Amino acid sequence: MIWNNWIPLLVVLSSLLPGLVIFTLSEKQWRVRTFLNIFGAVAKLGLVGWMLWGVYHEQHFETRLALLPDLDLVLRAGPLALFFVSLSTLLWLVTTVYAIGYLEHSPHRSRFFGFFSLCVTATVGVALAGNLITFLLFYELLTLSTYPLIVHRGTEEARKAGQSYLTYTILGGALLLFGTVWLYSLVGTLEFTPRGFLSQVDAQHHPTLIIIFVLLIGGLGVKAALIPFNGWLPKAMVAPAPVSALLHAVAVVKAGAFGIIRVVYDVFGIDFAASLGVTAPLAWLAAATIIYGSLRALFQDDLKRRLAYSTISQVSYIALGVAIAGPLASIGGVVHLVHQGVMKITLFFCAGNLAETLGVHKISEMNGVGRRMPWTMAAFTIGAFGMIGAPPVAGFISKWYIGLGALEVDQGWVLLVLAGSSLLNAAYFLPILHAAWFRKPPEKWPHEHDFGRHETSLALLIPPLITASLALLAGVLAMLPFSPLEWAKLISVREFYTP
Amino acid sequence: MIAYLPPVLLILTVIWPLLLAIPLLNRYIQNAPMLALLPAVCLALYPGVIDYNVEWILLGSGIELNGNNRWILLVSVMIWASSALIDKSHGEGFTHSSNSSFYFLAMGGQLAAILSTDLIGFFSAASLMGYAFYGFLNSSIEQQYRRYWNLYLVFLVVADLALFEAMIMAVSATEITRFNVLRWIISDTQNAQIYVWMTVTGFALKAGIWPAHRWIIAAYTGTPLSVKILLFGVPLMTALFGLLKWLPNWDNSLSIPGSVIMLWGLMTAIYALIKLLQNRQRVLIPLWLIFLVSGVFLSVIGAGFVVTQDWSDYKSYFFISLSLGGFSITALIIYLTIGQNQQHLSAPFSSAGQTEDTTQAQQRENKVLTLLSANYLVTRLQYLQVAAFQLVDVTRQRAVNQLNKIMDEPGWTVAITFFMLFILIIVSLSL
Amino acid sequence: MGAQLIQVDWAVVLIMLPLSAAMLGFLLPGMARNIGLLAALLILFTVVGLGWQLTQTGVYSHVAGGWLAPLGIQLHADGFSLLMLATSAIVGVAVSIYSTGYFKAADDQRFWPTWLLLWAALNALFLAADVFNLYVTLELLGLSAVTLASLTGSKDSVSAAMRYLLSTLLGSLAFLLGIGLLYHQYGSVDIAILSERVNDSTVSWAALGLITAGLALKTALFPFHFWLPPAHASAPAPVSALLSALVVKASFYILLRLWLGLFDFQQDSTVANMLGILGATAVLWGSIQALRQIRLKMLVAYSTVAQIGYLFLAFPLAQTGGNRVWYAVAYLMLSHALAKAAMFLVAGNMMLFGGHDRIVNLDRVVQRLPVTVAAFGLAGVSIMGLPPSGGFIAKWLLLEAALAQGHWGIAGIMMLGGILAAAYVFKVLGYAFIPSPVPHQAVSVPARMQWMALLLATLAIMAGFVAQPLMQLIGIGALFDSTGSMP
Amino acid sequence: MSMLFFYALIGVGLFTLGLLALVVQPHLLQKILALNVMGSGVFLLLVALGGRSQPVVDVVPQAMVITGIVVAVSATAMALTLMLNLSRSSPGAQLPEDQSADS
Amino acid sequence: MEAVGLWQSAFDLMLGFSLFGLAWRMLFCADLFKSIVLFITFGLLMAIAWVRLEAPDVALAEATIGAGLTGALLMSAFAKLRTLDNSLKSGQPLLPRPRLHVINFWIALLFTVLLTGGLAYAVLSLPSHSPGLSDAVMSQLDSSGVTHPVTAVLLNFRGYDTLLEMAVLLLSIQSVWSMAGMSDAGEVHTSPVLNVLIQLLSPVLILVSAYLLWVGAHAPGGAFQAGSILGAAGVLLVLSGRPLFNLKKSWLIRLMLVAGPAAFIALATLTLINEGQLLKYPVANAANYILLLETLATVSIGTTLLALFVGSQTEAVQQDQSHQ
Repeated sequence: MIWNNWIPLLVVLSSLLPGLVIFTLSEKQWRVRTFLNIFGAVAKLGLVGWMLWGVYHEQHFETRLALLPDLDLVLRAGPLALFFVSLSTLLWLVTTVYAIGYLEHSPHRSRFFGFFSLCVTATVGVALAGNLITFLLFYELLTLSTYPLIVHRGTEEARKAGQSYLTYTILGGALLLFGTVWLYSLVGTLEFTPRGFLSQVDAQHHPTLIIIFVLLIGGLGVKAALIPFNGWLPKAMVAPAPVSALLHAVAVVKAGAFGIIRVVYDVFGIDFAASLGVTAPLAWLAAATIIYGSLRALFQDDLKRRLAYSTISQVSYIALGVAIAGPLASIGGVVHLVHQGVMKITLFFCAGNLAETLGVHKISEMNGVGRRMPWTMAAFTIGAFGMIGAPPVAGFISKWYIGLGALEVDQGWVLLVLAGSSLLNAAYFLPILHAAWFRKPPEKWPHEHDFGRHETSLALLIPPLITASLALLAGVLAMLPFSPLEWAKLISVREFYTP
Repeated sequence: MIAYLPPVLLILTVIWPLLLAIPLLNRYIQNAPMLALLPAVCLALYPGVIDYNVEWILLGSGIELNGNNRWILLVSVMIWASSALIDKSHGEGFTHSSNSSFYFLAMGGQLAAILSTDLIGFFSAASLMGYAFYGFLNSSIEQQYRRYWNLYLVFLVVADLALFEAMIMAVSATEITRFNVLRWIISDTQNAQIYVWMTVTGFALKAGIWPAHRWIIAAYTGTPLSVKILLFGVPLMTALFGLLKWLPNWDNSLSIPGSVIMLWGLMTAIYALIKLLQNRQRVLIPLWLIFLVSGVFLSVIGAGFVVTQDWSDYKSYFFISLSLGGFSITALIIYLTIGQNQQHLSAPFSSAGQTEDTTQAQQRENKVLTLLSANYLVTRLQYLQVAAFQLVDVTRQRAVNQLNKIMDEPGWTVAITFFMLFILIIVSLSL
Repeated sequence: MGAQLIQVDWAVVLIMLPLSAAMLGFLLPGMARNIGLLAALLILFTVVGLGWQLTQTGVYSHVAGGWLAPLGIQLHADGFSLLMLATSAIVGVAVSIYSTGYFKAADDQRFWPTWLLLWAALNALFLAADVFNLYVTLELLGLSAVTLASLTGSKDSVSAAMRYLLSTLLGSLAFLLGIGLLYHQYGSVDIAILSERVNDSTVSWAALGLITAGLALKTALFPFHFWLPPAHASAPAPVSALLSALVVKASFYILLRLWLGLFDFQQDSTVANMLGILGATAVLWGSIQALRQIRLKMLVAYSTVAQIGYLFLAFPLAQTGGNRVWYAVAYLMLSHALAKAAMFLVAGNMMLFGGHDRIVNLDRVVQRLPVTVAAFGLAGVSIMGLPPSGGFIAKWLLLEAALAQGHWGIAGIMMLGGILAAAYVFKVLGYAFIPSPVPHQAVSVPARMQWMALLLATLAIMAGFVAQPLMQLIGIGALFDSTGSMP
Repeated sequence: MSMLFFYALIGVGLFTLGLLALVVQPHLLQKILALNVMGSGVFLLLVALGGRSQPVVDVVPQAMVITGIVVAVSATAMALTLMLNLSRSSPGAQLPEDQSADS
Repeated sequence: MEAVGLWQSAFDLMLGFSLFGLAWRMLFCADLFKSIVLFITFGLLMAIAWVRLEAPDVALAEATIGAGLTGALLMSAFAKLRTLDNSLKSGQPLLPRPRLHVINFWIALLFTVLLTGGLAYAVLSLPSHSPGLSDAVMSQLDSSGVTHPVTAVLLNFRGYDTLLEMAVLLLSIQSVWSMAGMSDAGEVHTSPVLNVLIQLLSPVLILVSAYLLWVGAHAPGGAFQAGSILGAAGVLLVLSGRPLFNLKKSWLIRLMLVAGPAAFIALATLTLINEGQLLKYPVANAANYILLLETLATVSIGTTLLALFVGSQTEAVQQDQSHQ
């Protein structure tokens, strides 16, 4: 049984060590680098699989390292942690393959892949964190490791994007730190306990607890791109495609949303938070972000910026699901964590393919691109339909559960928000599909690279197809035992609500 | 082994066309549509009732063959086959062109919808069919009608939303999505009314009932014969079929919506009759007939609510009448269009005389659109943004100069005076 | 073998070694570099020996000349002094190895003897238990620091060194006057005896005022910080690393030791609050000035002014109880010394590489000097107080104390300081990535100079993970726990 | 006995006078002289108050003062050399901030 | 007896106020040369004050180092300054008026007055009789190896301070050489009167410094005073133009400079090993050890002070600007 105590640490190290070694490799040793990357990803996948199986059978995985005299670093693999870890591990493997293909001839790849693995280490750390201070540690590490990725291109625009990214995230980190220390000085412990550990704090502290909640959610809101803090996300689109894919689908944005889930369920406990009256404003904020994100996406001509704004609105579904204090809605919110990840990464891969193969960046240039690159556009269509919430694809299920959850606690207005946002999603995705499939392609693409027999290099084509099929399967086979939906139900039963 | 044949047959009818939708397959197989329809035909002819429920597909949906949907299945298979045959003979060969995958997707969607046993299964199959049919028709429709044909896409999206709301209402009240169980359980009137409104609007939009009918006219006039045949058989019939399956038959508390639906159906029928009388070209007759049939069908359903005697025993007749209606219209279309050896069709509203005023109408409409449209809003927004930025810049610059003035370092004298003051304060504390 | 090892008077060796090495270096200028290096390594081992001895036998004290307290001079080594000795040893060895690459042969004889004298002054100061002895070591430290600061001989380095000399002499004189008054009131110069005898009398207040002002001037607290940025920015890189990391901390060390030992007679906390307010303004002033600088070394120097502000923030916190604050201060001194030394070594590398250190045109330095920029990044993490680093532990403990006692102002200032620190660190990192408009011919930087910077930066980060054992080490001699005198 | 206190007060006077001159006088040589005067002031205070012990005068402050004088002379030598270096590179031996005030 | 007491107090009053007046005149006068001369007279008056306060050793040190050598350093620096700064060339060295902002001046003055008041109040609150460490010194004197208390304190009781102080001296010459560069004194034109005077004086000076060194054990005197006189003799010789030694190459000079501190450290380590305590002389031959230390200290102090004077004379060789 002692093995179980070291697996979480091994999972974190399985991307940290290759990352550090990759930093030292020169550009010429690309074979060694690719091997290290793939080996790290596969090893992590294996370990996560083992833990998935273990947790399914009620085993306990936890690593504890001493940090401060009475506070220590805890890596614990609960069902919720594993949910996010498996998502990030799977998508990391896919994104690595994609990145290898994407950055074929660009310079400084060792630096890129080094920070890439650091970023995933931080994401996995965020997922596996067992108490708030470990979460804070990996949360800040995530900011540090993603900054060089954004500034990777080395242009002035990239630098400005990096600066704005930092102003937001450092501010967020400061709020989170302040809230955490205050909580610690108030309560004395920071361990994540299912159903929260703040319910027995006596009443006269409640106003302070509300302020702490606002601070924590403010800090996490920056990364979860809630309304006032999402200025950095569209600007960060200047980064190369695999980075924006990783940032928006898997790492940064999800860490924020995951953090909100942790704070609401494992720190405050959902019923205590509801009784404090803080979940309602969070729900309104999330709803406002959903509408705001979709509205702004309507007017963007640059494809990646439109996807960025759509991410802003999609991630707030998770926050919305969490904020409606109902078991079904929380299942919807949690399962959307994976669904949105899988769908959004497909869209970004396709955007990257279009940019890399045809030099197409604007939506206005996308006429008839379906003819030239049918498979990529097929994947894009699946992703787009998932975003709209059309049934066969995974997006439908999470919207379905959030809707049901809202009705269960008779918050009717949430249905309107869902309907409105699906309409807006359709309004900004369908024109793209229409232009891609049904318009005639221009005589000459901006700058076309010929990749021989296939529409684009295999390393660029396979990942979007994999993730698109994942999205489809997650939708169609939603009731399979190890499907995201089932696991979300398991989480809800074990961690959130007393059955 | 035989015992397993029917369920396999059932699954094949749905899966087989979807598989053929993949371009690689249908490019190499001769007369793929016929092959795709084969399992459906055998299924239609199979005597008994088969149902096959799968727990893990799409939140627990399933497919079944029963008395009612057998007729509809038969008619739709017949329509798909005839369109394929005509297409092969007339040589457009859309089955081999790039949008053939849409053709098969639409076919698979419709078959799955007909056979599906629960709300979510029907909803997803119907929307797959809708979008595929839109894609399929879009490539074969003439350019000038395309603007109206795009309306179909908008209506599809809105309809899907409405149906989504309706489904959520039903499921949140009863937690059960099976059709046969659904009828009896929604009791709370307030929910039921919303459910009915949503379902009716959803399927009305999909079926192109009166206010949302422009796209049918455009589709009918702008497409070749083989596509024209599919027009009633695929989108409209499935929509009406869906209406039948989704609508519950309760007591008379739903009389108000019922009467509204009846009126709505009658209005469409009257509209169709007027058009029929004014009509000069014979070939357009089936178009108005389509409206007539759907209008009548809708009003009968509305009446069903108002009259309120036991609804279920008439149910089978509805299905049969719907399939008969579909069959007769397609036959008429084939007869008339082939008979008229394809003389040029002029759309009722795009006759030569009216060309110049339509363009003016379009311009007026565009102007109105731009005025109201978002980018006017956006330009105002950007103007404000630029002004705001300038303001911020000026104040920031002034603040920086101010800052520089006070921030330059205190020289030696000032610092050492502070030093003396510091000692002085502490020493004075001793008093 | 172990038993013998414990008997050796490591503390005395720690003072004699650098002094004799300095003299040897002065005597044989040609050999100065090798003597210096050897001495640096030996000092490191001696500190390890002392550390081992302290962990085994607790506080170590040595009577110089055999005469007991009131008459003779005592040497005293406890956890806090061990920490400072270890910091100066680590930074000293790193800077020594760095300077072998930085200085040309001609400068060796000017750098090494003075540097070893400075090191001896540091060690003597951290081991002194006699107030007048502290004055002499402080004087030796100040003068050698000024000599090193004026090593480049350029116009602004000489004027900065002059201003530094005047301020340090003024500070020492005020300190001496304070000691004189204490001696004549309480009849002894030994800290242990004084801490028993000092009571609330006008002379004690006058002495408190003079000593605090003198040491604040030497530690460059806010209004008296004017001499630090030009001195640290125009000095050669290894020297500015030493100045910022060690010399400035030495006078704070004395202030802290006297504050805990002698000046705990104050009932109210007006003086502590005054120091706190000055510290807070220092944090803001230093950070904002750092943001305004165009030259990298000026930026790093102003960041020192800000970080010193943090040290003084602890005084009001400790006044209202809660002695864990002093652990946080000790931790902050360690992690700031390591991180700031690394930053100055990085600035030196960039100066050597590009011939200038204007932040705006650090030409794509991130891929041409990857190790150096990595060092700057890691050091920046510790300065900002982001989690994995030692700076974070210190910030966490201070914040915890501030919030527990309801000092909202101080907590707010610390957050603001952290954010501003992030602003100026990432301003530099941002420019490290992009090409500069004016390209210039690059000079290759020797590997050992880059790796030393990285070593110091990684140590600053590793300090974040060894908080528990390090706290026990600092706790030897319970200087912080009991508010009373040294045992 | 009050004579000792008189000398001590003169010492304090010299200390503060030197401090004033240090602040007011821009020329570096004047500042160095001021520092020496402040030093003498402190030493005067130390030795004068040492005399308060009966039968024989307290010797320890005198030893301290001798050490102080030697340290003062080395500091003055260094200061003078620095001043000469500074006046070589910029006319008028003054600190830059006083320079601007003066010229 | 009464009259003598009266006279003494009058003398003290006059001495005190003249000291303060002299300092005021010196610091606030417009002419640099005049302020240096006043500084030297201030030094001499201080020496008299030390005598009045029964501190002969300090008087000696003040006279030789405080007034004598510092004065010499100031004079040579002033000469150097005049050659550099053309504004001072016009004979009458106009000192730049302290055009400080008026308000700053008055604020500084106010603070000074208040500070003097505060400190004076603190000093006056000191007890009128406090033994300090005198009886501790007297009781341990006989085991310190010397009879003169000041030397005992300096060399034995607080020997560690003196060790560090020797290090300060070494540092000062190291720093002057590192700042000003090591080059010999320039050529000096001397008048015949000076030559004759120097020929007469230098042997006497060396004899006096030897005597002071010897007498230090039981009477006021000692290493610092002897060393400074030796240094003064050296300065005289240098001023008379005889090139005493070539600074750059001669390691002899470096040996003499290092002799004092090196002796201290050697003895410290020796005592550490034998006696277990730093600088703990065995009581029996403490006197010999102290004498040895004093002689070597005198040599190195003398050489250091001489080198300081020579150092400040030379042109500061501009360091190569590789780093700036």
